[in-house]
Amino acid sequence: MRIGYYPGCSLTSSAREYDESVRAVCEMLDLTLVEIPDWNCCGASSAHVAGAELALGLRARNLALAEAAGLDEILAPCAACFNRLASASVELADAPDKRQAVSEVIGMPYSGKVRVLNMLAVLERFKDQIAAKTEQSFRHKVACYYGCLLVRPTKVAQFDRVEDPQSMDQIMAATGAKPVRWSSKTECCGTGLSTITRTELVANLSGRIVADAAKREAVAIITACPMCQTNLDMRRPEINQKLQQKHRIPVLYVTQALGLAMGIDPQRLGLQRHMVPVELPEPEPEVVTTDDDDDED
Amino acid sequence: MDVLRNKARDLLAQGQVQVVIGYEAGTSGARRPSFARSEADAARLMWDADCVGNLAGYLTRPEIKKMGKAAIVANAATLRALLQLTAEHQLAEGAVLALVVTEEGAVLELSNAQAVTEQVATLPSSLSAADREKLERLMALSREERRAFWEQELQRCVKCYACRSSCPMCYCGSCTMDCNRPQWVPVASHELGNLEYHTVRAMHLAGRCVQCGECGRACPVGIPIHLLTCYAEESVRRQFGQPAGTSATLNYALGNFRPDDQESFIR
Amino acid sequence: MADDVFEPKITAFVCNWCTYAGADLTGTSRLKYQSNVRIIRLPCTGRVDFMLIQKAFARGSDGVIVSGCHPNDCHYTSGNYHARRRWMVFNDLMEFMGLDMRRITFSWVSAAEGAKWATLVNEVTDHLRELGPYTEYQRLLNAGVA
Amino acid sequence: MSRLGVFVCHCGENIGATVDVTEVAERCKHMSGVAHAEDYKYLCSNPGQNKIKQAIQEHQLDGVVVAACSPRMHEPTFRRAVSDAGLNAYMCEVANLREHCSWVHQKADSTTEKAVDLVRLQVEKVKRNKPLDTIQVPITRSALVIGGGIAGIQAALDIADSGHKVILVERSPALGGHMAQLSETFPTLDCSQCILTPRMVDVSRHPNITLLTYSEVEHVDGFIGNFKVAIRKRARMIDEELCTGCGECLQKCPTKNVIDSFNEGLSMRRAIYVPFAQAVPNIPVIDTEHCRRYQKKKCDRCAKACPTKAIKFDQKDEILNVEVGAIVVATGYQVMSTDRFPEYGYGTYPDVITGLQFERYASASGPTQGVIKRPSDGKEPETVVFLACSGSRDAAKGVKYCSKICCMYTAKHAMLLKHKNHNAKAYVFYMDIRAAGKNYDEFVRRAIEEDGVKYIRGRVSRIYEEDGKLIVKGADTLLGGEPVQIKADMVVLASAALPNHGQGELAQKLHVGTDPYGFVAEAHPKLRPVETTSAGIFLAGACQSPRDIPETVGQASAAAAKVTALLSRSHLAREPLVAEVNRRPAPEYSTCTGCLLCETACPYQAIGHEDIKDRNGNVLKTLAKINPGLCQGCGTCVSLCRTKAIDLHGYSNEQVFAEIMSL
Amino acid sequence: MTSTFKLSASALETLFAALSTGGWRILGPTETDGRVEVREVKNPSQVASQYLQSTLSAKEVAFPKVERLLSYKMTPGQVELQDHDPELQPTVLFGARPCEAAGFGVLDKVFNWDSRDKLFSARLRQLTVIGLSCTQADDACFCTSVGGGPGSTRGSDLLLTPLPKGGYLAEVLTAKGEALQALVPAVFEPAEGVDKEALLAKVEPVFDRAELTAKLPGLFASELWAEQSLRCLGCGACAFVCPTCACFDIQEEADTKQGQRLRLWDSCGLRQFTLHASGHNPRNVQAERWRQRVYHKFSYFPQRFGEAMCVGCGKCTRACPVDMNLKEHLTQASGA
Repeated sequence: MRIGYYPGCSLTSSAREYDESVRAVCEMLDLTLVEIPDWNCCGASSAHVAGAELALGLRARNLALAEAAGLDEILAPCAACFNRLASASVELADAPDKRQAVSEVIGMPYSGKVRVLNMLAVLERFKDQIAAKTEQSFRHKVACYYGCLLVRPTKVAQFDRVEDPQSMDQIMAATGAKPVRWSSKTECCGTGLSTITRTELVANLSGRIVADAAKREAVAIITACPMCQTNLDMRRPEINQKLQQKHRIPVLYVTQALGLAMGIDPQRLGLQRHMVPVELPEPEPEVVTTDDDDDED
Repeated sequence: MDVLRNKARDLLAQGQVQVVIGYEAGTSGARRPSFARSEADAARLMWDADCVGNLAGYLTRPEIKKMGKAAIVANAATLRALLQLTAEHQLAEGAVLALVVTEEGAVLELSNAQAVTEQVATLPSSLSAADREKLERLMALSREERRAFWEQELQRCVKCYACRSSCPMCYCGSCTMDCNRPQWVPVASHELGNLEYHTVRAMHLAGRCVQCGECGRACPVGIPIHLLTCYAEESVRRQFGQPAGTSATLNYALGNFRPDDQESFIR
Repeated sequence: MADDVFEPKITAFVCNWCTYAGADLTGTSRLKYQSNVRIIRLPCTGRVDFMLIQKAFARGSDGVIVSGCHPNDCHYTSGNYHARRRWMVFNDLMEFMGLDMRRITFSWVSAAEGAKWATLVNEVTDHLRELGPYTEYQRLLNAGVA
Repeated sequence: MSRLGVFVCHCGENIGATVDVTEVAERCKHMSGVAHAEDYKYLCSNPGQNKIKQAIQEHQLDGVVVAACSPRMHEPTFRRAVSDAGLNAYMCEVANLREHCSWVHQKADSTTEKAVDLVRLQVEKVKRNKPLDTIQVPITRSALVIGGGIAGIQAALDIADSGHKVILVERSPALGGHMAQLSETFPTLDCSQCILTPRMVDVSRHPNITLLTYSEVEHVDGFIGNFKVAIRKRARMIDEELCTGCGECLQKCPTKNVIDSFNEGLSMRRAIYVPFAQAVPNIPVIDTEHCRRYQKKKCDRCAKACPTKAIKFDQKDEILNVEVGAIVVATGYQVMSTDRFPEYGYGTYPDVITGLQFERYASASGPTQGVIKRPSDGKEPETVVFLACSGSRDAAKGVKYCSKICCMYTAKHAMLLKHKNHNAKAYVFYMDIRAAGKNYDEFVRRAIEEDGVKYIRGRVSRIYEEDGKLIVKGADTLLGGEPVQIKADMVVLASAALPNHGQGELAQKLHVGTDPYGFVAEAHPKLRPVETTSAGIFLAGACQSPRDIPETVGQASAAAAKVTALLSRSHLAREPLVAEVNRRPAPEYSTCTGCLLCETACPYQAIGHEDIKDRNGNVLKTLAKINPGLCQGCGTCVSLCRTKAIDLHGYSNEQVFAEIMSL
Repeated sequence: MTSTFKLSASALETLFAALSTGGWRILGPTETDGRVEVREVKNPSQVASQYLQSTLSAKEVAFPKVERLLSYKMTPGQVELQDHDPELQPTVLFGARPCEAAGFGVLDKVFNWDSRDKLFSARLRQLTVIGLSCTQADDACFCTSVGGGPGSTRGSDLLLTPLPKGGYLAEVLTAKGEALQALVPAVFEPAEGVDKEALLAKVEPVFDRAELTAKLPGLFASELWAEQSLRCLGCGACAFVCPTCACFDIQEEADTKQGQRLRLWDSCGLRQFTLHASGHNPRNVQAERWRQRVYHKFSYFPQRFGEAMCVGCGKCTRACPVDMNLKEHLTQASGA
């Protein structure tokens, strides 16, 4: 199985551990990642504010490069890159005139057929292999955190349910984990405001998420977006200071959790790069359930 | 030939039938309908490969009916017409004795619809290979070419109604063409009158035509007019699957329906 | 009629219970459509004899619309089913005789589909304006008369 | 036919605005056969109709064309006016200048030209009209009511009281419908069971009513006055004559885990059950899907316990074929279930319930004997949030309409909560309060002012569960759009009222139309709300659109009045627009060839055949024969006939041909 | 008046050329996929050869199958009538068999019997017939029994008789014939001592027309006609191919705005021909209709004009779907 791979700038810098875990897990699932040759920035943070034509050109070029390399599907692990590329793919899918205009700008043809998938959409296809390859079962209570861009806006994401997504829960369940029922699956973590301007807002918003996860006795928060991971993990001191609590619940990428469950060495999964140290308790014991006998008269 | 003549003579002598409708020799080798009622008439009856005309049309003529019970020398087309006429309540069950001359020269007597149905089941398809090939060639043309072909052919029609009179299924005493209140189809044989007449006749034969080609043979100006009715019948068979002339209890394709009839042109 | 722009003449055979009522609804909702069509009311599409379509063209119509209840909605339970079978054979036969089937539009329009009727008429009118007058058929009207 | 009158209506401005009516009238004067033409402002008004009548006398007219609105609207009016003036009603035709011309085209010469064409079309048609007399069709003087809720009960009682036989068919094992599930009813708070049970008993005891519960309409044939209906009486596995309703069998049934739909899934019932205590008829039903005996396990505990041996395990469904003259559709509604609300937890939070479920809790015969409890832990809820407009007025849910009754029952629920538990806190999130009935708004004010229900104007965006509480996140748009968050113990969704399940199939069986939402379509929204487009089939209650009990009962009586009017006559005068086989002098007798291919085409089996015999009895010719009583005038046979032997009065070949030729 | 000449084979070229330049329309028998039809021709090469006869007769030139008599427009209050004069072009009918040429004479007697038929006469006046004698016949031909013959000059303005070695024996018979000769005098070479009879086909007379006419009144009630017409389908083929059938039907094609009155061929063989509005049909049985065809041609017409309304061409026999052979039936009748 072969798929286009668009790491994006965060996976080559502040979220290297996400990239490492993605490559490790994909290797285990024998899914070859073909990095798009000469890919360029998806314009996530500022391009779409600066100019529509610039933003569309940046994104279209990546799609055109993928198409030139014969890739009709691209994996974009980072939620922001996924949102940007997917919206371009949807926007150009049935707009021949737009395609014509943008291909002049980027100097390359683009037929409009490339589809963009986020990390969960790809992993969802391997649930059986994940279950099969799980060596030590990952039987922990985990809080699956989706963030905002993986499932919204529906026209672009075209993935899972908007209010109460289940895809990550099912992927984690394949490893034996027990996703908890909690209410902050798609609540905002504070995103763009985080590192630079309004850190106290992030402490408040991310704090709520961490508190909710802790209250449900989750052992770890699982996420598939570098932005969310950064806020929940790196801003933990501000969060604990705001909540007057000592929350030590680690924040793992879904690929890191799968890697651990499949017995990949934590070093290769980049766990050492986390701010909140990743110390997981022993997995919970097996509970044998017997089907209830109906009383025969 | 003699087996047939003896059979006809015996049937007439025993009074089983009052007339034997068959073929006799005509001008310069043609075969024409013959109505044997006496031993002398029976001697004129003939049977060979040229006897292709469909005699079933005569069974619905008042003059023939008045004669009493009839026997008819039947080729494949005549047998199918018998079944279709029975299905349309024009022939009562057992009103006609069909005489079929086999390759070996024996004469089969089919006295009821069931026997005729079994015989028809053994026959090849009603549409002759030549006609099927002509239809396919016409369908292969473009629409404009087909329009030109039919315009050029129908232009020559003089509306002598030989096609209608020779068709066994055109037994209607008063045809739509004869209706003048309202004057559905112009009587004149100008191009519009011809186009509308032949369209109406083809539609009236859809699901009823036994594809015997009699109308094509009857046309004095040589228009292949049988292709229209044969095509209409083919269209019904392809879309609704009820071939005419194969059963005495057929239900008329355009008189029935299935809720899931498939089409692709209704918006 | 503006003399330079070709205004197609369209005849419509509609069933009283669905499409006629649908056209009424188009009226009550004040939707606008082009005025080339002349509606002839019949109780059911089952009542539409193919000779009516033939006569409409003989009267110089450039296009004919035949419309009635959706299958399974017929007020008389099966009129439209019979009509559909006839149209299937008539359509096929006309194709075989090389007549221009783009000028006949068969459709189902229910009593609640006022908007669909307006769009249908506008689309057919524009399409016929594009196709131009049905000279191929109108040429026959007095051909073959000495 | 030479003296025609053409009357062109202005219809106020509706036609006059875009069609030059005086020009149309002028042009009609010159049409061949037209003796008199005039235009008038309102032809359908009395003075307008009198103008027509005078003109008929004055000019000895023998044909009239009225160019006005759609014939579907005023054809009967104008035909009656024409017949009052002594001219046969069917010598009058209507040209549709309003819906098909003035309203849909701009003001232009082409529009006026089209109007003239439309009038000429009818002028040519009316020249070929023949005087026709109405056909008298015998009526079966009994009625069928489908649906045993309050609508069906009221309609059945009214029809039965007028002396006609009624067959009442109810799908569930007992009468009552949704009303039986209600606790108290607004605006008077009188207990629903107390006012409903007497009516149900009246039905069971009424000599003219045959009550068929646990039965469904299988197939409907025929037409107004002569419906043939096949009803499937499903097997109860209990002999209704022998059963005394003692209930012994109910205790013995070992299967106790069947979800009780009467209690909206809040409790369990046994495999043999009676929907509710006061059920009419009080005869249990064995639910073969859950009863063990039908799941390959031997069990006959209920049979053993039955004192009168009424239980018959091998009872079979019965098909009853009945003939009725009229049908009333009273199939009621259903409420949108909580799993249609992703933003409120997709129905996975047990404490988020529907209005009907709250009714069951509040009802003394309910699972908790009237004590409001939380489904999750059974505790009495301290804080309850009610959400009005859940699913209604919401295009995303496909329900753009307002369900009309939720504002009232939400106020009632809040009031009942406060009555049962004074220190409970009740919040209502609402958009607009629609309490327009008699004493309705006062009822809501009472809930707010006397019972202290807190009304918050705003929508709830999300509900999620936290520490056993339901966090209700909303906004208060009156107080500057402040976000509001309430920790609630229970949330009641006043969810949208939808057409009852199975309504689509029933509508198709009856050939009645439905609107885009699936509610049964009335003949005319303003003028004929209790009739459908299929003559002889009437409507009552929420099957047409959501409505409260007072309106439903009113409409049920209205439908009953329509039925009684129909059944009051022994014969029904039917439109003479039927088909007929032509006759010709001997020896032809008719152009019909007797091929009888039309026989199978008639949807009403109205076509048979007759033999023409000579004096000594031998058959000269067999002709098709049409029974005018059965023929509905669809015309399918007319266009099928090859020799044009069959013609349809009102749409004859000559008439339609003339219309085409006038284009 | 008749003078005989010889034309070489190539003479036709010059004749046709002269005619076209002279503005004449030339009609002649052409052969298209096995069918011989009278169509417009420009040069002799288009004219069919080795054919017996055309299926439809050439009467179409003078009596078309559909002809507009008049048309009218109706505006409110008054009618505007347009009479129709056929724009006529002088026409030469080349290659008409002697029987067909004779047909025009018969038609002329009917159409101009008491009132002159304006349209028919106008068409006939501008027609010049170049006959072509028959060198072959089949057993449907019986022209010799009705006063005609393979070389009969009746009805032709110029009669050509094909010579064995090519070229034609030409007999100039009428003023129109002379007018043709005047067009191309050079090609008319003197002909010496050519035995025309020897060149013609042999058609044995089978009955005597005068005897038959005398006998027919006695046979009116005979069973013979019923017997002969058992197989007759009652179509109009025989009448429409017949050069001497002159019956026509008038049809009005009109609506509320305008209309036209058409004259079109009709046939006594069709049931509709004598159907009364009341539904009564004086000739309701096919036998009566067949008898009418025979009696009109061989009894009523001869009593009035002294000759048969038939030229014995045999086209009806060849066109009949069920082979109603007129020669055979008449022979049978004359022997009854």
